[in-house]
Amino acid sequence: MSQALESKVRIQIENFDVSDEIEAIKKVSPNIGGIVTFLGTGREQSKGETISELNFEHYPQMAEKKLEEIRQRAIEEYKIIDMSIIHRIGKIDIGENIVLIVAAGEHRKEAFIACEWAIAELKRITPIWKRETTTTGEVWVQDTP
Amino acid sequence: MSQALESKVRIQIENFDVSDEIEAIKKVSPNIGGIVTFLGTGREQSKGETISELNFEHYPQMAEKKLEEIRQRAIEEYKIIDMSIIHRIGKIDIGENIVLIVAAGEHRKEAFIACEWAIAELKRITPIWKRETTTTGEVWVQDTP
Amino acid sequence: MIIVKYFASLKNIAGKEEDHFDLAKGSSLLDLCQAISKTNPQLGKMVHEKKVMISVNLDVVSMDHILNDDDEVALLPPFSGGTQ
Amino acid sequence: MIIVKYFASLKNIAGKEEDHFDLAKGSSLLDLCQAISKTNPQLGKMVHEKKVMISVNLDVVSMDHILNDDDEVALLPPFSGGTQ
Repeated sequence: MSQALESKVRIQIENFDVSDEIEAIKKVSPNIGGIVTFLGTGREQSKGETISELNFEHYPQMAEKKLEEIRQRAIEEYKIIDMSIIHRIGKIDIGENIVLIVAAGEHRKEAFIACEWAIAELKRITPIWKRETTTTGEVWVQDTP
Repeated sequence: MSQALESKVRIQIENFDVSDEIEAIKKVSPNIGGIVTFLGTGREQSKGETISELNFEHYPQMAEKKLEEIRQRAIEEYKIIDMSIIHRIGKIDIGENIVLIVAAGEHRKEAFIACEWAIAELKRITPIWKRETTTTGEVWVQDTP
Repeated sequence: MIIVKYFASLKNIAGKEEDHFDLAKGSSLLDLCQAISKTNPQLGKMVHEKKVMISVNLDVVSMDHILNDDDEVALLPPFSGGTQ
Repeated sequence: MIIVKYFASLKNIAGKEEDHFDLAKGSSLLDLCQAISKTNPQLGKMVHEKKVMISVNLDVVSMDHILNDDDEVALLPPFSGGTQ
């Protein structure tokens, strides 16, 4: 497993491996019983347009800071054992991984709630932007959730 | 990737790889944008007792039939693109994978709902039983969710 | 002949994994349960108190279900798949 | 000197990634926005209409926030991380 997995919150160009991230979080406690993950992937269709590629840009430091805030709040407010959040930047092809949230709890209930909250909060407060390339050109996506 | 991955509903002794299962479901459609997975793992503590190992037994054919029913209903009722459900049987050590549900949707909302519903329904209708081994002996777990 | 299967804790109570019962044509699941009760009153009590579910040919059915030759009946204690 | 960073679509509108402004001591974020507006009215309008959020040293702050020398201000269009 790479060094990078030691950090639970990351923004990176390279792809990640879901199994590796899950195994890393399992090591935190033998009392983990339910792990919920959300994986966002590049879709081919967006508002009726066919996407050929996506590009993500972030505000370095601020984006990582916000992800760490989300992780800490998820652990404290939803009583999960740990969470990891990884978002890729740069060029993403259709079907490729974009974002991963892993929420590990003693039981499944809190892991589901924390994971769903975290992806909504990521979209709301994290300075990351998506540019879609379609047959008609490139456009920065501006809709907030 | 093994042959076994071609079936979306499986009960098996051997471990599974979450990334492989996710990659298999991604192939179903380029319009998958949100994949929610639930992974259940063996916990060390259960009702104050320390568990050393778990053993799962199932009713062959009926258990697979129920999992396929759950998969079909998840796709139809929650409008997800596809779902896979894998449950291990036999001896499971602490920290090991027990059950995996992968719900793939166009968007995250329906994938979260379908995944959480499917694990609850699995516990409710699938003939699988867990035997816990503790310092005081072995016991078949009988509580329904 | 009706095949009866026991699972999980019921295997210990029955002392076996499988049983066979010969019933008159047109017998119901209730008739079978009474026959099981005669050979093993503890199992019969659990069925009576609805502590076990019963499937016939892989589907859970009601007590008035009519059995046919070679039907596979299973006594199913409460399920505990998945995780806590 | 205040450093101003532009992200995503705002880079195109600003025509650059980064700007520098010299403001009087004790100037607020509002004062900075007025200075930005003078050099680029389109950006100024977006700020005025709250179509962009503004962070100072990585935190989103209000318009009365007092700026210090070497503060890093960023103009942030609506976020679109994650997936649809």
